[in-house]
Amino acid sequence: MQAKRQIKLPEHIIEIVSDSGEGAQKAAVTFAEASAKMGNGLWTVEVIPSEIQPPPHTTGATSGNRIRLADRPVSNAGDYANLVVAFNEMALLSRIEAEVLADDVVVLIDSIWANHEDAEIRKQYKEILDGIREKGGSVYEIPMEEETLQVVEDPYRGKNMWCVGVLAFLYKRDMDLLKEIVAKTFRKKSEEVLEQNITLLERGYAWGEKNLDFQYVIDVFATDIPQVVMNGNTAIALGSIAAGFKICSMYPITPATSASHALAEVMEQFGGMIHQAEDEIAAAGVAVGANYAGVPTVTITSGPGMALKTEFQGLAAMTETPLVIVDVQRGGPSTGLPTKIEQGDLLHALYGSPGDSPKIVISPSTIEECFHIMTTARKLAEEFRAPVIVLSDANLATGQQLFNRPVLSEDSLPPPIDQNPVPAGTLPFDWDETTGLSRRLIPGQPGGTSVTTGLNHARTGKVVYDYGSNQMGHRMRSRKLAALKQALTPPRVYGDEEGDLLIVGWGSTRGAIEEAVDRARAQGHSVSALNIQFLHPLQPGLKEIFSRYRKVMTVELNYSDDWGDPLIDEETRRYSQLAIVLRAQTLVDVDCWSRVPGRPFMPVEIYRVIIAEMAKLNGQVRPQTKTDTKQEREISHGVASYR
Amino acid sequence: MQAKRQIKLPEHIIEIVSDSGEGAQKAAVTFAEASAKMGNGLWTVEVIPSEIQPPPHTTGATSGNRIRLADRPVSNAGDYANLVVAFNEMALLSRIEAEVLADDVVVLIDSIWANHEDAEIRKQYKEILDGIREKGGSVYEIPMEEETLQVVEDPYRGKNMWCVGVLAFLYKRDMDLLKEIVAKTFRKKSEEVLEQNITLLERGYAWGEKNLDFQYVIDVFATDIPQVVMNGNTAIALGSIAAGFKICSMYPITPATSASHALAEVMEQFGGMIHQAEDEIAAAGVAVGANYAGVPTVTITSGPGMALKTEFQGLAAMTETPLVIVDVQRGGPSTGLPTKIEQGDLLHALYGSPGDSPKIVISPSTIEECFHIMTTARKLAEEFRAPVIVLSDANLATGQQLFNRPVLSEDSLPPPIDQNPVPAGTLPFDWDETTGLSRRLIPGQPGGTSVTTGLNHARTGKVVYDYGSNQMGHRMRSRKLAALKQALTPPRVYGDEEGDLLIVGWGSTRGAIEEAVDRARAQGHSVSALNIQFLHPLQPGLKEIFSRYRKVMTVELNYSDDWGDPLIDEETRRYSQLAIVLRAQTLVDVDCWSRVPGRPFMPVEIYRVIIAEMAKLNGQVRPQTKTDTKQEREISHGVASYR
Amino acid sequence: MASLAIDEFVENQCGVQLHELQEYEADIPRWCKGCGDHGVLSILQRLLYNEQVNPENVVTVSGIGCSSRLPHYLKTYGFHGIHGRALPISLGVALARPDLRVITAMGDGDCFSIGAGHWVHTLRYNPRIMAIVMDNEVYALTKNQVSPTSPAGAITNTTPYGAYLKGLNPLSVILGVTNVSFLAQSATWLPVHLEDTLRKAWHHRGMAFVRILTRCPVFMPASFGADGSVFPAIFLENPEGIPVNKGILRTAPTEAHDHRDLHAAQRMALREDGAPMGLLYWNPDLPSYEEVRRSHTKELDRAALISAMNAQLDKYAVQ
Amino acid sequence: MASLAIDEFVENQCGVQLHELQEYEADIPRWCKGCGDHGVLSILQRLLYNEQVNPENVVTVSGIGCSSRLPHYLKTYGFHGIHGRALPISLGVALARPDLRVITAMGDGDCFSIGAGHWVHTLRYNPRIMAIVMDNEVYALTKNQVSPTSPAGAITNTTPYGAYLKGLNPLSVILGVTNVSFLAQSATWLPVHLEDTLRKAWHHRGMAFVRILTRCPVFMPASFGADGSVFPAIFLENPEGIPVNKGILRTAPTEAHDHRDLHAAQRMALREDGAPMGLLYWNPDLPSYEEVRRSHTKELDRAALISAMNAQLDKYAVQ
Ligand SMILES: Cc1ncc(C[n+]2csc(CCOP(=O)(O)OP(=O)(O)O)c2C)c(N)n1
Ligand SMILES: Cc1ncc(C[n+]2csc(CCOP(=O)(O)OP(=O)(O)O)c2C)c(N)n1
Ligand code: SF4
Ligand code: SF4
Ligand SMILES: [Mg+2]
Ligand SMILES: [Mg+2]
Repeated sequence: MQAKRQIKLPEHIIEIVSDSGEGAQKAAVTFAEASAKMGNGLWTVEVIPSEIQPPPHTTGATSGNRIRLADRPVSNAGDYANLVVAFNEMALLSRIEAEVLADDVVVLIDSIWANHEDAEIRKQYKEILDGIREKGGSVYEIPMEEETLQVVEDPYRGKNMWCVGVLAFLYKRDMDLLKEIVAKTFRKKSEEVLEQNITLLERGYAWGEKNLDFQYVIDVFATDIPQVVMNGNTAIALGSIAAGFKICSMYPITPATSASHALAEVMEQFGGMIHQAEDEIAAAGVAVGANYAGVPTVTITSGPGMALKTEFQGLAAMTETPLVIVDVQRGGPSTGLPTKIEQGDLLHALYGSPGDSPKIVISPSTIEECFHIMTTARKLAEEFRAPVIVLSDANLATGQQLFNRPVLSEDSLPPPIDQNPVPAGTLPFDWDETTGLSRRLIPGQPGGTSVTTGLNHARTGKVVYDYGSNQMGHRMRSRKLAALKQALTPPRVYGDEEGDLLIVGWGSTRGAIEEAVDRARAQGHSVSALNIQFLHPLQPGLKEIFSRYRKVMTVELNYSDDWGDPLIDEETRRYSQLAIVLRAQTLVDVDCWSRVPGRPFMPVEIYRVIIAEMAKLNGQVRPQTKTDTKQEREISHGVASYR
Repeated sequence: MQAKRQIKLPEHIIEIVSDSGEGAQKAAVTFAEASAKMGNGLWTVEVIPSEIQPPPHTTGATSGNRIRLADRPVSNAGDYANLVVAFNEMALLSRIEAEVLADDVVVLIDSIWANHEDAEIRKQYKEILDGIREKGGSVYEIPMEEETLQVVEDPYRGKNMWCVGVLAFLYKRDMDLLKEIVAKTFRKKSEEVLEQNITLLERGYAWGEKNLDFQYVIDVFATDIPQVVMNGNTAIALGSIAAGFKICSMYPITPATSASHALAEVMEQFGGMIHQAEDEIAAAGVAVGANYAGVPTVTITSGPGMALKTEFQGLAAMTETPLVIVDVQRGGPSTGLPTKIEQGDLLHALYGSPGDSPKIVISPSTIEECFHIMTTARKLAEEFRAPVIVLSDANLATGQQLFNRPVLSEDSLPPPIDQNPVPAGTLPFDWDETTGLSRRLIPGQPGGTSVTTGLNHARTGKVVYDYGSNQMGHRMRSRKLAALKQALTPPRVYGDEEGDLLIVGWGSTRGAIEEAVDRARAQGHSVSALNIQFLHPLQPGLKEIFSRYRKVMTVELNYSDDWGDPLIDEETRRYSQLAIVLRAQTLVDVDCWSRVPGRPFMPVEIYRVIIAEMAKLNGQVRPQTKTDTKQEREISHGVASYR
Repeated sequence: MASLAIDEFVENQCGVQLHELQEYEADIPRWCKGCGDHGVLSILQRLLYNEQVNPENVVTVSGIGCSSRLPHYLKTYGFHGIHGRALPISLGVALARPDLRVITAMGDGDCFSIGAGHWVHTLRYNPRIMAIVMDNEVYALTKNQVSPTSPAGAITNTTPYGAYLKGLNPLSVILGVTNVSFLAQSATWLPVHLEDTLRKAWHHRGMAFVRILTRCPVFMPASFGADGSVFPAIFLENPEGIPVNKGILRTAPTEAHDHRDLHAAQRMALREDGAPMGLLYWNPDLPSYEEVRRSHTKELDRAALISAMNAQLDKYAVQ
Repeated sequence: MASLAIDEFVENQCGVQLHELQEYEADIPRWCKGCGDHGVLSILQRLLYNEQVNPENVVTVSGIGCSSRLPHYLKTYGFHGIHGRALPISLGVALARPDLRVITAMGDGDCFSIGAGHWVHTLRYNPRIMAIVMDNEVYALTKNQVSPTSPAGAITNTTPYGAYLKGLNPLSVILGVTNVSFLAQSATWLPVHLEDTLRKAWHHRGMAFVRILTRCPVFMPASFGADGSVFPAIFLENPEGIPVNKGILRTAPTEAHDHRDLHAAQRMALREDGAPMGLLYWNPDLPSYEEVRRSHTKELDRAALISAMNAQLDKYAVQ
């Protein structure tokens, strides 16, 4: 066999796409796991169809995964895909239409469609591939179905593993490792099924070896620190257990539910349980009751569920009951885009409850943080006797990333339920006048009988109606946030500590923002990034940090009016959510660029925003900061295609 | 009979207080109605006990009314009471403790307690009255019970009218008018009861004539414009009918419910109805359904109910269904202070719903506006196809004020339900690209069948999942607010258009703020006031207005941390709600002074804040802007009395 | 004149305009192959066609779930609301517009779980709506979580070791609610029976509640028997009820049932030996909530409204 | 040694520390004179005293309403929650701490109206809580609005011309819910019967639901007969049930009732000739939700938790 051309790369973005149900996701997960275990940096993200079983062979049916593979840790799904494995031309088309493919993309596609009996299909297949080639891409028509049929009868249950074999050759994956993973994946299936899949894997590899004349080489990186790989919802689930949560009371809602699924699988083994309540209100109520009774309990939901927990958030704030709520944000408003990412719930989290209900709001920016933030959240909730809202999102939820294996210790676990006697007459709200903090009394505790109420109350817990006590209660609950804020440190700037432009973000956009900043800095631009994890209270020092840049702007996955749009000016513009918060806090003219694409930002989109802003700052004429995707062009020109 | 000393006054503040159930409220309402009909300016406000039937003869049992009577229209309940009619000394004490009595207050109190069998009562009676006299007040011990028993057997059912008689003498009220009103009040009772009450009224008057040597003279003011007098919840009820609302779907909650009571009384006569739903979510759902079907429907609630309507607010925003929600704000957070005033729901109204759910938020500042705002709200909801939140509060709800009798015309009524045929294929969301506005299709309309969904949708109403359409939908919903804002005018400054200090408020604090500003201006201070009625979108021109003052601050009935409190500095301070909104919008360093006293502000409290701020602006040392009520002192000094 | 007569003729004939079956079809349904919801949709379309209902006078309201997608596919005015709240929205439409007809489409989670409060209370109000629940005993749209009606032991993503409780019997809950006026049960694999059931419901005066046993082959293939024909059912027989048409369930027993007797209906609802199919309970005499409420309201024209309003203001007038 | 023996004696005697009645008394109740809630409170206090329950091991949860003020007056750990949500909070306590006992105090509006969804579902879960509803057939705290249980025609502030619907019968709803395990009814003017009823409820294994007919003399004086003695009641007799103790209702009939028979209970619940007083339904064998759930959970000490956690992480480990 001739020597293969070895193409050395720092990274490659691979997409595997098929009709929903054909197994592209399983192929990708298998491939990704092997890559992770070999030691590549990795980020995977799901391509999810809109319906459970959409009509096959349509763009709407596309299901699959993107895998970003690198010779170093990566923090986001990257820009345009470099290689696509497409089970049919419509799956490929959906990715072309989504404008997520590189111009020089390498396409591996099932050759079966070239000779399909339906002339229409043959035609569109040809047109789509011609389009790829025209732009500078290359196409390999490969006999997925033909080859698969040699092993199994139903090609829909085999193509995927054959493709993994081809990729294994292309990316020089460890076949033994892959076989192990496949064996694990099919452990619940029959011996025959397992064997078929191993055979397909091997045949795919052999086919590649025989027919392809190149291989990609992506170095692995050495680390002594043991690594794990999982998605953000799994990280939240395992993190919750590590944090000592004993109960998760929830109601199903996409994209939060898979965290509860992961908990349901294992929580009973840890002496805990998940309780699927009749609705989100009840789920919050159960959590309030259980936390009041001293047992750490979390409730996990998304936008519409958050709306329903609004009243209980207020009760938790008023009764100073620890309550951790995880909000895996999705596209809003209302039912919105249930499976897609957005960062639209920040202002709800801060201000959703009527009256003054101070809450702690924090947001993980990586999958690793999804794990650890659960311990932080529990501790904050208990120490500050307050609701804590953890804002994750659909990108973190389904994305997979490698991270340092958490080192577990009993430190993260809560102390045993406090059942120590207290002197009779111990006050249930014995606020420290400076910090507002007080010791919680827990049912069963001798000497502690007292009443906890959502009405205004005194230190005794008793209902009172006068001016002074109402002002006092408000003051103490608010003061706790000041106390917390004083314990926080300013966020660390990514890049230079001063310069022209500072891009501020929160949550999952961190990786893409920092990568965009890196690129712009590599081009000589003076731009830095800032990720804010504590959103309420805000981390301190922001005004001072902002003062060191000529311009500060947020980049967020939520809605803001665009400069230049009809009727939009300084008066009328509605800013993105973090920008509103930062403007009020710092009085700095924090600008924003935000979008609701229903998918994560690509670093390149943010990069373009940076370049445009830098041009403006340098007085060059480049007024538009929009990315120029097709959708954006359509919107600006009022094209009717999305009507 | 000797001529009485005639004391001419521009205004007087009277309080009538008794144990709950003794009828002080009825006495006050009767007296106030007569005064209104005679042509005095007027504001009344209820003194409400915390429980339905608190233990009698305790401060917690105090029930009654404050009546501010003037020779000109008045806009708020004023400062310290000038005259108190107290049925017992504990009722009086509760007002002393609330620090709402003038030092030179005139007290009329039932003399029966002076000789009560219980030595403890005799003692506290004496002490309390001595205290009044010491401060400079005067006390008239009057034989309320003794006199009443001459007419009825149960003094609890008669003292009140006897007192009205005394007041009628003191304030030279028209007795014929009073008798008419009493006749109306007791129209459902027996002839005997009515006669007894008239007799009591007459005997009270006679007693005053015989025993008191002075009378107050408060001129009436002449107006050609017919006047009405009612409280804010009645104004909202009648205003809703005048606005053409046909259905009010609600769930009881204090202090909103009395608006629904008023509607329940009359709505069926107008072809409408109120529907008491099983909860606030259902109340909102019924309103969404009915509005979708073309029938103007309002839902009325307060804080905890708002929390439960959060999800439906989002649905209305997303489906562009007109939905008017009246929030009669009460003390929060959570159940808070259910009967008391607060302005704590502004941020919830703006930002409560997850995702970007643009809403229109407006707030009446007078009882007259409570009436008219309902037509504005309905029209805005329909024209802009959006949720409209009307923020009233417990002060407006129960306060009574004279205002110009509304001139009714068919203009305020909605057009008949649009059932005109539309061409097949008419789009249900045919957004104008500039304004975001579109014509609503209404069930039953020939040619208009289409689906309305809370999922992201195109102009066709159909569900779509792509970037472009999601961005477009968000843009169009947001653009409507820009379009509305461009149609609004800047708020009018009260006082000079420029100067040292601008006090900004919203809602019911308007009267007290403007009165405080008047006083400060009379003293030569350069201070003006601004009331903002459109809170979302904000009325335009604010930044420009603010730029004309050295300092801008809000005064609000909600919580903010105070300068000078432990741990509170520029970093940690949590601002009051409107201040947050204004800071983000204008980037002006808008300060705030806010409190949660559970009662309306007295103008003098705001006046003191102004004076303190002016001193600071003029470089004088007067750092504290706190009022120095007893409660405030306690809070600062950590006194335990309210524990 | 002859021409006038012809005009009149045309108007008379065409005034009763014939609606075609496809007039009830909107988007192509996006449910899975084999999903029971397809059957419900097509039978609803057939019902409206057979009844020659003007689709413009129908509002189809739903919550959120696979089943709640129905308004997108049934060509009427559709309102696809939020999870659990289809009934209040429907009640709003019914109260506002008694001239329209309302169909409420829900899933088992939508109606019996998050919507349970509205379920109980809307039954009590008894508005004229045809409420159908496509009960597949699972949360399908969110991908396989336990539902109140999931049988004990059901393996789902939130009960990976089996559901902890016996499934909720929605029939017995419904029959416990004061003012319930119509309850029937059918199944998607009994198309003729289902159409007859929905027709009966359509002509009911108040709230007609129909539970439709509906297969979700993707997430709950085991429910209702792998092969429908072995599903234990009891067909209810009554001359006034729903014609017994057993379709694939030919071996199922038939029992006489007095659907006017609430006690009998409650007993029938609790039967564990088979699912009662047909009309469980019917009270045709109970007025609908709209009827009750509108019997108290006075209709005024715009001018009369203004003067009635003025009469109200008089009560608060000064002088 | 003698001294040791004395110590032991003291410990033995005092270890079973006697709780005094006043140990169950907290704040002075702020209900109106004549309010039925007073009776419920004092009987609860008597029950806990007679049962010698340690008040520190009881959590009393309530919603919002006059009746929901109860936790302020009953000295236990009290949680005065939000309107309609007492049951989920109670379930949380019960799930978290099977070592504690839970009393849930609600009003008719709180439980049957805004809380209806939780009502149905918590009955189905069957946690070990004693749930009592002080049903005064009106919204009292908010000053006189119609409640689901208000009788038709009731004049309230939201129904000034009379309530439109027949009152909801909560008993029949409850008995329609799968897994219901205990339902009893009593009244505040039957103190002995009420205490016996609550005692029976206290010893039940799962969710013991007690509807207590409670007078609100301020807003609903007409309910339950102006003079309690003419109130139409039927006392349920069963050796295993609640002793028939008619108090003021001496002329009321007694009927034998098999509270283990759900059909019989459902029939009894629907009786219109009198309110059934006593134990309507009892299934002492149904395990509580906590029992069911905890039979699946494994208790680990802290070290074992860490290693089990590590085993989980292994599944996601790289290399
Ligand atoms: C407030 C809220 N909670 C949760 C969800 C998520 N959700 C959507 S559909 C659904 C349940 C679907 O089950 P079912 O009602 O039985 O309908 P099916 O899909 O089985 O037809 C849930 C929990 C939501 N959209 N909104
Ligand atoms: C979410 C919410 N809605 C409404 C209210 C107002 N509210 C307080 S108590 C109550 C009903 C009281 O009736 P019930 O439950 O029968 O108790 P009762 O006062 O009669 O004992 C209502 C509607 C509230 N506090 N919270
Ligand atoms: S998942 Fe189940 S319920 Fe949903 S469309 Fe598919 S078969 Fe139907
Ligand atoms: S209003 Fe009625 S329920 Fe409330 S305390 Fe008074 S009597 Fe009791
Ligand atoms: Mg279902
Ligand atoms: Mg009640």
